[in-house]
Amino acid sequence: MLLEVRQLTKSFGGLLALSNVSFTVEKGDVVGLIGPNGSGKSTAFNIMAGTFPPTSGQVLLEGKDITGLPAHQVSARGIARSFQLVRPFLHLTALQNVMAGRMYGHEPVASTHQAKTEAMAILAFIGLAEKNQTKAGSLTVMERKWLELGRALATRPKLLLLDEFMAGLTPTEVNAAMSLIGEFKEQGITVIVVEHIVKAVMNLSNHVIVLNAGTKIAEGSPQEVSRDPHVIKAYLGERYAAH
Amino acid sequence: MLHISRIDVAYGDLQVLWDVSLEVGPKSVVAMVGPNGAGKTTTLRAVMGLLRPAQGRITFMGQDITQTPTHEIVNMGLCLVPEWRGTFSTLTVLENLELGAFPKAARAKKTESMQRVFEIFPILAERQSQRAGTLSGGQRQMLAIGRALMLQPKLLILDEPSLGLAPLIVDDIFKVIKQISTEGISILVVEQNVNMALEIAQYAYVIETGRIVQHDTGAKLLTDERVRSAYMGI
Amino acid sequence: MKYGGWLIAGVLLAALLVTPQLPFSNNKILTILIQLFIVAAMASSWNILAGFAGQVNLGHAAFFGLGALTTRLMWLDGYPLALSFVAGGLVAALFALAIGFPALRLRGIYFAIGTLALAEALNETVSNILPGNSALPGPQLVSYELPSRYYLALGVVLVVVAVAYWLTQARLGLGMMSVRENEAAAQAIGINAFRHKLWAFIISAFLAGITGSAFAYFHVSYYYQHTFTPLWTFDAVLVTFVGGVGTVAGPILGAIFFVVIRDVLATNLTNFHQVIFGVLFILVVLILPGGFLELWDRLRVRMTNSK
Amino acid sequence: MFEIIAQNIVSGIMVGALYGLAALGLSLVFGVLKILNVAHGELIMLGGYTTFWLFNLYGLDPFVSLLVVLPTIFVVGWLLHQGLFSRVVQLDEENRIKNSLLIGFGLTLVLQNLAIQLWTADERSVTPAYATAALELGGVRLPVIRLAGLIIAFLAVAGLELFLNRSYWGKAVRATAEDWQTAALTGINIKTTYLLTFGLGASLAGIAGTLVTVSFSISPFIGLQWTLKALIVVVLAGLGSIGGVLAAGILLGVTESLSAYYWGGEYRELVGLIIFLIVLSVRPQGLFGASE
Repeated sequence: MLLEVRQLTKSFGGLLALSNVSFTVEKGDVVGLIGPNGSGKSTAFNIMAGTFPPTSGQVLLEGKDITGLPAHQVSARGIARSFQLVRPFLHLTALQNVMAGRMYGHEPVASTHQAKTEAMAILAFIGLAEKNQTKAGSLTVMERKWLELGRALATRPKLLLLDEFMAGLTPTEVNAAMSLIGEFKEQGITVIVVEHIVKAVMNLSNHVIVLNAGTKIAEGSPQEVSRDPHVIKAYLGERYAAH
Repeated sequence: MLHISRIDVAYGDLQVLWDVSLEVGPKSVVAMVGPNGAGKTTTLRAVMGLLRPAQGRITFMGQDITQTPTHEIVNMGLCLVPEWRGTFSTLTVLENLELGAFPKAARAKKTESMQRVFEIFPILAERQSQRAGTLSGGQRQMLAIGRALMLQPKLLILDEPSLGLAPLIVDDIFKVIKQISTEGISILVVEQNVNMALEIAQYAYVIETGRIVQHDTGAKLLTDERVRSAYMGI
Repeated sequence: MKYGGWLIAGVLLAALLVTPQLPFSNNKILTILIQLFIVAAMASSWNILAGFAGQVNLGHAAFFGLGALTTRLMWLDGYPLALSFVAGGLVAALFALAIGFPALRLRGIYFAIGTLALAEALNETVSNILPGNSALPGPQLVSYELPSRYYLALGVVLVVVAVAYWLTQARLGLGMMSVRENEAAAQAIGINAFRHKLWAFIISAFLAGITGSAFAYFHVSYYYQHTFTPLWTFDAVLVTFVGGVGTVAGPILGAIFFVVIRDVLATNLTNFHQVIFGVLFILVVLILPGGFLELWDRLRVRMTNSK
Repeated sequence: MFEIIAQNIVSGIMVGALYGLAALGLSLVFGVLKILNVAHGELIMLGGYTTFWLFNLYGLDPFVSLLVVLPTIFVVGWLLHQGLFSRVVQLDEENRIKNSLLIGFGLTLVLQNLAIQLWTADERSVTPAYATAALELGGVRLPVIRLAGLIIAFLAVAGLELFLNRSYWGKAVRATAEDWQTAALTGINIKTTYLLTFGLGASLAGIAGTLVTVSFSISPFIGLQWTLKALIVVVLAGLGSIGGVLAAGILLGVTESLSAYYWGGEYRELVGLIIFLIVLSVRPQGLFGASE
C-alpha cells in the first residue's frame, strides 16, 4: 500500500468541504478521483499535496504519517503534483524549469551538471528537447502542460497527482496524454488523476473513487462505478443512465 | 447582429485563438461549446473589448466594435454575464441592479427594468438590501443576469451560466434563458454543459484549442457522433 | 556566459585595477569611480533579493546604514579595518535575519511597504540618537589617501557581482528564481520558499552592509543619518530597473548610466539636474519597462532576424 | 499627571486625524486603481504651498484657501494620471504596482526639486492671527487650528463616504475597485472612474497639505515622510479600507504621542513601527481589512 487516506475532514469557515473520506492507493495504481464541481475532490487533492492541512484525519505515505506537512516536505517525501491552471516558471528556460525539479524534490541531485543531463533526458521524454533554451513564457499552452509534467517527474515522485490535466485538450491530445500516463506505470510511478472528463478517467484508471458533496459515494473498478446508481444519480444525471 | 470574423487573439507571445468566426442573428439563441481552456472565454473577452484581437473584425448591429471601449459596447446593447458571475459582492443587491442601469439611456428606464427583473427573479426583490457577497451561487447568477437585464440589452452573452450550480438551479437558469429569448433578446451562451446548451440553441459552434472545429444547428450537433463521444460520452 | 563576455569583463577588470597607477588618473576620476562602485554594489545587492527571489525590499538603505555605522564606529574606535569591515556586513546580515521572520511573512506590496517603514523608523531613530556628523580625527585624516578606498570599493563590487553570478549558476539561485516565478509551484517541487527568501534577504543585506562599510571608510566626514536615508534604496531600485532587474549585468549597466548622467547633468545643469534626472527616469520606465538589457535583447533579435 | 496624559492623548488624536487624512487619498487610489503612488506626499506638499502662497500674496485665510486647493490639486492629480499612471493601469497586478512605484519615485524627484527651485529649500509655515488661540477643557489645551484640522479630517471622511455610498459615480468607483472588468461590462467608463479617483485622491492630499502648513510647517522635503506615515496608516487600516483609515491614523497618532511621553521623543517612530509590525504579523490584512 503506497498511500492511505484516513477519515479526512476539512471545513472552511464552517463549510464542510470534505467529510470523513478514506481510501487507499496501491503501488502502480492509476486512480481516478471524480465528482461534480464542489464535491471535494480539489480539497482532497490539496490536502494530499500539502497545500493545506485537514481539519481532522490522516494521510500516510508508505505507512508514514505525512498529514499537515508543508508542500515542500511532501514533495521531498515523494509526492509530486500538477496544477489545474499550469504554473511553469515563465521567465526561466524549459531546461531550468526541469532542473529545478531535479535539484529539489525527492532524491535531489546537488550537482548542476548532473541535473542538467538528467533534465535533458526528461525534456526528451516529454518531447521538448529542442526547446530546452526557450523561456517557458514563450511556449504554447500544451507545451507548458508537458513542461509542468516534466518538472514534476524530475522530482522523482513515487506518487503523481494530476489536477484536471486533460482539461482543455482536444480528443487527440487526450489520447496522447493517456498513453503518456500509461508509460508512468512502467516507471513505477503511481498516479492519482482528478478529472472532469469522465470518459478519460474510465479508460485510464484501474480504480475510481467518486466524491459527492464532500463524501465518498462509490469506489471500485470503472465498470462497477459507472453502473452504481448513486453515481449515476449524483454525477452523471438521470438522463445519462440509459446510455 | 453580432459578427465575429476571423479573429486571432494572443496573450503576449501566447496565441490562444486562431481564425475564429461566429455569427449571432436577431432573436436567436446561439451556443458555443468546447472543453475547458479551449478559448471560449477569450472569444467573449475579445467581443467585449476586454482584449484586442491581433487580426480580424468584430461588428455589432453593423458597427465595427473591434477597437471600441467596453463601456461603449455595453451602451450599444451588447451585454455579457461573465463566468466569474459579475456581481459586486461588497455592494447590496439593490446597488448592483442600480449600477446595472449606469448608462444614461438605461438609467431613464431604471424603475421599469427593475420591476421586470424582480418579476423574473422574485428572490432578488426579497434580498434587496443584502450584500451580494452573502448570496448563494445560484442567487448570484440570477443577480448577474438581472444586472445585465437592467441595461435592456439587445444581445445577451452568458458565459458558463451553469458553472458550479446545483442541477435543479441549472434547470431554473436555463428556463430563464429561454424566457428571455422569447422576449426578443438574442442570446449567445457558452457552456461546458454541452447537452443543455445544445438543447436550447438554434445554432452552435464547437471550439477546440482556439479553433472553431464544427458548427451546425443545435439539433444536428446533439446527435453528431463526434460531439457525442467527445463531450457527452461516458 | 560566452567567451566574448568573459574577455570584456577581464579587460575591464584589468583596466580598473591599474587605474589609480595611471599618470592621468586624478582624485576626481577616482572619486567618481568609487561612487560608481558603491552605487553598482548597492543596486546589485538589492537585485539579489528583488531580482532573483522576487521580494521588493524598499528598506535596503537600512542595511547600508547599519554596515556603515558599525564599520565607522569600530574603525574610529581603533579596531582593525578588516575586522570593522566584516562586522559591518555581519551586523546588517543579523538584522536581516531578525526582521526576516516577521517581514517575509508579508507578501508583495505589503513586504515593500513594511520594509520601507522599517528602514524609515531606523533612519528617524538614528537621526534622533546620533544627530551629529562623523568626521575623521587627526591621525586618520593625515594618512587619508584615495587609492586604498578605491581598491576596497572595487573589491566590494567584485564580491557582490561574483555572488550574483554564482547564484545564477547554483542550486540556491535556481531555487530563489523558482520562488520568484511562482511560490506555490516552487513549494510543490520541494523548494522551501521561506528559507530561500530568507537566504536571499541575508545575502542581500550582508552585501549592502559591506557596501556601507566601504562608504564609511571612504568619506572624510558625513552625517550618521545620511547612510540611512531612503535615497540609497531609491537609487538602487532605479539603477536596477534601468539596467534590467534579475540579471547580473543589469545593475552594473544601470549604475554606469546613473552615475554618468548624474555627473553630466550636475555639472551642466546644476539647478535642474535632479528634475531632468527624474523625468529621464520616468521615461525609461514608460518606454523600456524591462530596462536596458531588454532593449539589447530586442535589438539582438531584430539584428538576427534581418540577417 | 492625569492631565498630562489626557493632553497627550488629545494631541495624539489631533495629529493622528491628520495622519488619517494624509492616508485617505492614498488608500482610495490604491483600493481602486491598485497602484501605489509614492509621490502622494509631494501632492501634500503642493497643497501646502498653494495655501502658503495664497496666504502670503493675497492674505487669504488658510481654511478659506481650501476652496482653491481642492480644485487645483484635483487638476494636478488628473493630469498626473492622464500623463503617467494611466499607462500602467492596464498592466497585470505585479507590474502595475512595480511600475507605479518607479514612476512615483521619479515624480518625487521631479516635484521635490522643482519645489526647491521655485520656492527655495526653506521651511515655511502659515500663521494666521488665531494661530495661538486655544480652548481649555478641564485643563487640556485644544489649539483652535488643530481642532479645526480634526473637524476637517472628519468632514473629509464623511464626505468621501457619502460620495461613495450615495452617488452613481461613487458606486461606480466602488464597483471598479472590486472588479474593473465587471464594472466595464456594466457599462461604466473605467478610464473616467480612474481619473476621477486619482483626482479625488490628490485633492484629499491637498487638504492634508493645507492642514500640515497651518499645524506644522512645509518644505520641499516633507513629501517622503508624509508618504511613509500615510503608508503605515493605510496598511494598519487594511489596504483599500476607507473607513478604517481615520481610526488607524488616530491610533498611530495617540501611540506616538504617548510613547514620546513615556520613553522620550527619540523613540516615538520606533514604537509606532513596532506596533505596525505586530499588527501586520497578526493581521496581515490590517486592522479593518476584511480577511481573505
